[in-house]
Amino acid sequence: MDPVEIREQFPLLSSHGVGRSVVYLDSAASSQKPAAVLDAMRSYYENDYANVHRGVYALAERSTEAYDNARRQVAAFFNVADLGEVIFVRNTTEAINLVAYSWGLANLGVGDVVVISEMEHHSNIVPWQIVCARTGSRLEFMRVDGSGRLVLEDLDRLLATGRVRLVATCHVSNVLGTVNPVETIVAKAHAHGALVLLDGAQGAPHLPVDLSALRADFYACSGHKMCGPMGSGMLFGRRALLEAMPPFLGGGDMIRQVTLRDSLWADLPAKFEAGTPSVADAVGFGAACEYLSGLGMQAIHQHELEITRYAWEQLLELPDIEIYGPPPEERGGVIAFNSGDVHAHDVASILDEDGIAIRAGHHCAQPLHERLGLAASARASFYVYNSRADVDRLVDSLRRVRSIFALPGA
Amino acid sequence: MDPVEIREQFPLLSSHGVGRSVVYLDSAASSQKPAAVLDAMRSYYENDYANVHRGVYALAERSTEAYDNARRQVAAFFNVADLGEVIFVRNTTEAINLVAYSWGLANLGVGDVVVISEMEHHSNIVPWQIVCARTGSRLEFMRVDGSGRLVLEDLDRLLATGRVRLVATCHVSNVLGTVNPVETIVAKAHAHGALVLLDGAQGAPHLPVDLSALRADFYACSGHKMCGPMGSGMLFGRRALLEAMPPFLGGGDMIRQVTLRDSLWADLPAKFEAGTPSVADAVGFGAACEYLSGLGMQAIHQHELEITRYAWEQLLELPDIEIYGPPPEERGGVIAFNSGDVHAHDVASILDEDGIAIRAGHHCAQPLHERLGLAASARASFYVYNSRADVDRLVDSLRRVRSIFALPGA
Amino acid sequence: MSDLYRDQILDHYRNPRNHGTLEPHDASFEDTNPLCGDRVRIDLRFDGERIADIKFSGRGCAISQAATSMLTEMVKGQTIADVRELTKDDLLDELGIPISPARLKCALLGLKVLKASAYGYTGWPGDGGS
Amino acid sequence: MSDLYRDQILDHYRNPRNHGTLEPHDASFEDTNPLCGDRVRIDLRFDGERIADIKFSGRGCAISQAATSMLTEMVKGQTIADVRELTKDDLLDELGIPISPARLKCALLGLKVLKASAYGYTGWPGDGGS
Ligand SMILES: Cc1ncc(COP(=O)(O)O)c(C=O)c1O
Ligand SMILES: Cc1ncc(COP(=O)(O)O)c(C=O)c1O
Repeated sequence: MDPVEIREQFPLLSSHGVGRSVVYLDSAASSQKPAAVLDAMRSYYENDYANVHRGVYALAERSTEAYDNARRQVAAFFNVADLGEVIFVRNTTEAINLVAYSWGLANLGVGDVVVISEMEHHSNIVPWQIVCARTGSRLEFMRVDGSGRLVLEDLDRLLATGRVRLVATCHVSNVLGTVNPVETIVAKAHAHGALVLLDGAQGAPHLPVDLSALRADFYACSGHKMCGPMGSGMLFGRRALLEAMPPFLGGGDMIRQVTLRDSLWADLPAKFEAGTPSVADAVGFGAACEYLSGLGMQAIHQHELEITRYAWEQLLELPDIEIYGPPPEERGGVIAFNSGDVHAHDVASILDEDGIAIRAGHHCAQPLHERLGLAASARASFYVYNSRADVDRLVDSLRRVRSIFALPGA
Repeated sequence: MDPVEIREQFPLLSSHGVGRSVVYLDSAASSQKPAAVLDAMRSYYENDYANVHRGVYALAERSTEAYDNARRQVAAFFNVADLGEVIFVRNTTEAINLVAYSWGLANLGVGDVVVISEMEHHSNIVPWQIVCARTGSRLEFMRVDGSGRLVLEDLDRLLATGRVRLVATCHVSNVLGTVNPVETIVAKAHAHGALVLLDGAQGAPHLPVDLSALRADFYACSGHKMCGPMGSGMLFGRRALLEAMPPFLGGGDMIRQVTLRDSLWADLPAKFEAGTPSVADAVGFGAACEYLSGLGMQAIHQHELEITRYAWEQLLELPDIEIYGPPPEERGGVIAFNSGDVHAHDVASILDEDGIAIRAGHHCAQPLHERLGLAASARASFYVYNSRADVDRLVDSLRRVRSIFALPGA
Repeated sequence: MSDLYRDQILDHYRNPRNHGTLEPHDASFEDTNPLCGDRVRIDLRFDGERIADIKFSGRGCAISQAATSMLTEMVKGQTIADVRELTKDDLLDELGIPISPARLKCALLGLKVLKASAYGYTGWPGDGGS
Repeated sequence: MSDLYRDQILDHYRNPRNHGTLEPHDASFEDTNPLCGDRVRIDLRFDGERIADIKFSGRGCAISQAATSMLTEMVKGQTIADVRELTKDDLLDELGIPISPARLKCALLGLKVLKASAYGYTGWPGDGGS
């Protein structure tokens, strides 16, 4: 995999693009888009556009076929055989809320427990706070240990109470980079009759994810973090669960029959896709899955391991750098850090002056920052278009931060 | 307004497009897109792309500015001064569900009544069925009279009970074309302390809508029906109501502060926009509003009145045509009809052979079709790019339907 | 004049074969295509394993009604085993017109109802450990 | 070296003026910028309408802390009426660096806290029918 070549496939970052001199290290927030994805969407709008479902004219049939095809592409990417198990949503957040409102409100009650962890993104915390408050169920936590790993003994202890109905945790942490032992978590939870939801926002873009093998009950992800358009995302759910769940949003396309007093729900996946879907975004998401498969998810993972190891080594050459989370071989392409006592926002602003885009703040993971005793951290994240040269520019610019703030050793 | 010229601004329909010979009469389901909208989205992805909020680097600032600008454009289109009152959603369906779940679950109880009408789209029926079932409140209906108008006496009678908390009805019917007397409905409801939600899916694309003047409490619409991209829509809500409502989806961007046990909500509009928004679709929606304003909503309305009157007259030249709903001067650019006893699907299939795209079925308004005693209807709908020549082709093809089915007089 | 609405289709639509109901009958089933409101009911009378009589009723588009009419002619006098082996392609071949995906549900509604009706008499494949 | 981190800013950040707390004080207010965790508290002591003493404390980025430090110098000895008239542009002019929209909240946190603190003492504009 040659990131320099790949970079040319991304209009914004290419040598003709406005970002040709930008070092984009914020792919964990959202990735840039290859031309293949933008072209697929444009072509859909220009050649196949109509609303889907029920239209008997040629354009509507082409549009429906484009939508079905996108679902086949996404399903193939995750090795899901049953297309009814692939629900298109706007993003990871909507996917998790769908499960919380539909499954949660119907299945949780007083005495029941939902387990999440201290390293969750707000999107995998707040929906459970809302639903637990509504249902009288309790929210419990797996802690994060000093090296940024989940304390699985907490899970064992909670599961042993026999009260846990759902374990909801991230596949990969968006701050620590930790790749969680999701197979182990699924096995433990299932052994105690609990379901497992995985927040795959940072897993799907970076690791090969085989949902047939993984056996998680729900898996949520965002297309916009995996080369796809904003407004696209997936909720995978096991058919038996999705069929038993009441619908979430009500409206067109999700019903079989409506009378003034009552409605019958449509089959999967339509049951959970009320209203006109964003077919164009689904088409782009499908194209992104094809694009990533073309590069090879194993190759992408390998590339990120290498660049993360390189970045880790280079960063640790700087005095006073503190990196949070496990060593490079146990993490995705995310490194959160602080440079001496310089505030992360100041770091990011100085880097921005050098054309380097990183994120600073709590990265929607306030409880984790609380746990780490931090107000904020700086975060560099890597993707297919990032090279060692990008890391070198990051490190150079961090030296400038040190010299501006006259840190010892600068 | 010259629809032939306008047609050239829509790549799919233009003389270079795949649809150059298509007569597209299904804009009530979804409109085609002008190049200006597609270009704005592409340019955003290629020049300004990053996640929004909190990023301190230049791309993130440009992206945030693009998002804010889109909101200003949409707010200006509807004459809304307070940007916090404009919530971006995927479509009308999501907008109505947001109100049903957030306002409805918190404010409806046993004995309370929600009033909708017999002419509603499923998206303005099913959410209220779900929420009424959950809260023990009751769903009541305004009937539709023989000429396709709302029976306002039903509203008076229901309001007089003092039990009505919300009146939710469409601005324009997607089947009958009826433009409802929304000012009167708002005045009546407010006089009895009830709120009003207007389903503007068929209003916003076709009529000038001034939300400051209209004084509805909520207004929902879909960008994809008004030249904007799929995946875009708006919920307008009055600030005092939105502030008092609990959030709907939980996650990133909609919070001010999260601890493991509790969260504080963000200010409007972020409070109701959990997760990464589809900025690109918002940008396209904003561009669509600019595009429509450029043509002039009053001119669009006038054009549709004229073409609808022409179509009405031409259709009635055919024997056995039955048209549902009020006369042309009281309707939007929608005509639902049946041709003798030929099934609407057969009509649509034959028209499709002639390159004419209309919709056939119940148009997500089963209760209305039940009320009219119909299994299905055919529906032609008009927009800025439709000309009299399109109507002529429609009528010619309907003659062919008659001759194929050997209807008397053919 | 029309690729879809050939004379044979229109003939079956206007003059449906085996139209009506059977009282008494050995099996009967009705289903609707919720998206277009088409409805088909099929009544069957058996002579052992063989379909002695078949009638259909319902309302809907020309495609669904004509296809069902043709289907009744195809299976009258056949055995349940024959019905079991009947595929949608057999019916589509008989129809002989280009059915688009959106109209497929119309064309196949009668076949779906026939199978349900026949299985209702003999038990569904896979039922009872067979 | 940096457009944003000029010497004056860094000097105020490293050597904040009027840093600390006032006990007792006549007014005090604290606020945080939830997105970055910056926190500023301002204590005021009045001599009639005039700010006799001011101290700030907190933690956060260089921009928020330096801006607050400069602000305390600007208003010490001024009247409440002066504080009321102080605009964000006054403070941004004093800072003299190009503040991007994303960093504006950092730069203005101290001003927001100062106004809240002063109004807490005199009542908010519009309060009490004035
Ligand atoms: C009156 C009316 N309400 C609601 C909708 C639903 O719109 P959407 O599918 O964009 O959510 C439609 C369009 O289908 C409509 O015509
Ligand atoms: C681990 C994790 N979960 C959830 C999300 C939320 O994703 P989205 O904003 O696309 O809904 C993110 C990304 O911000 C994330 O990193």
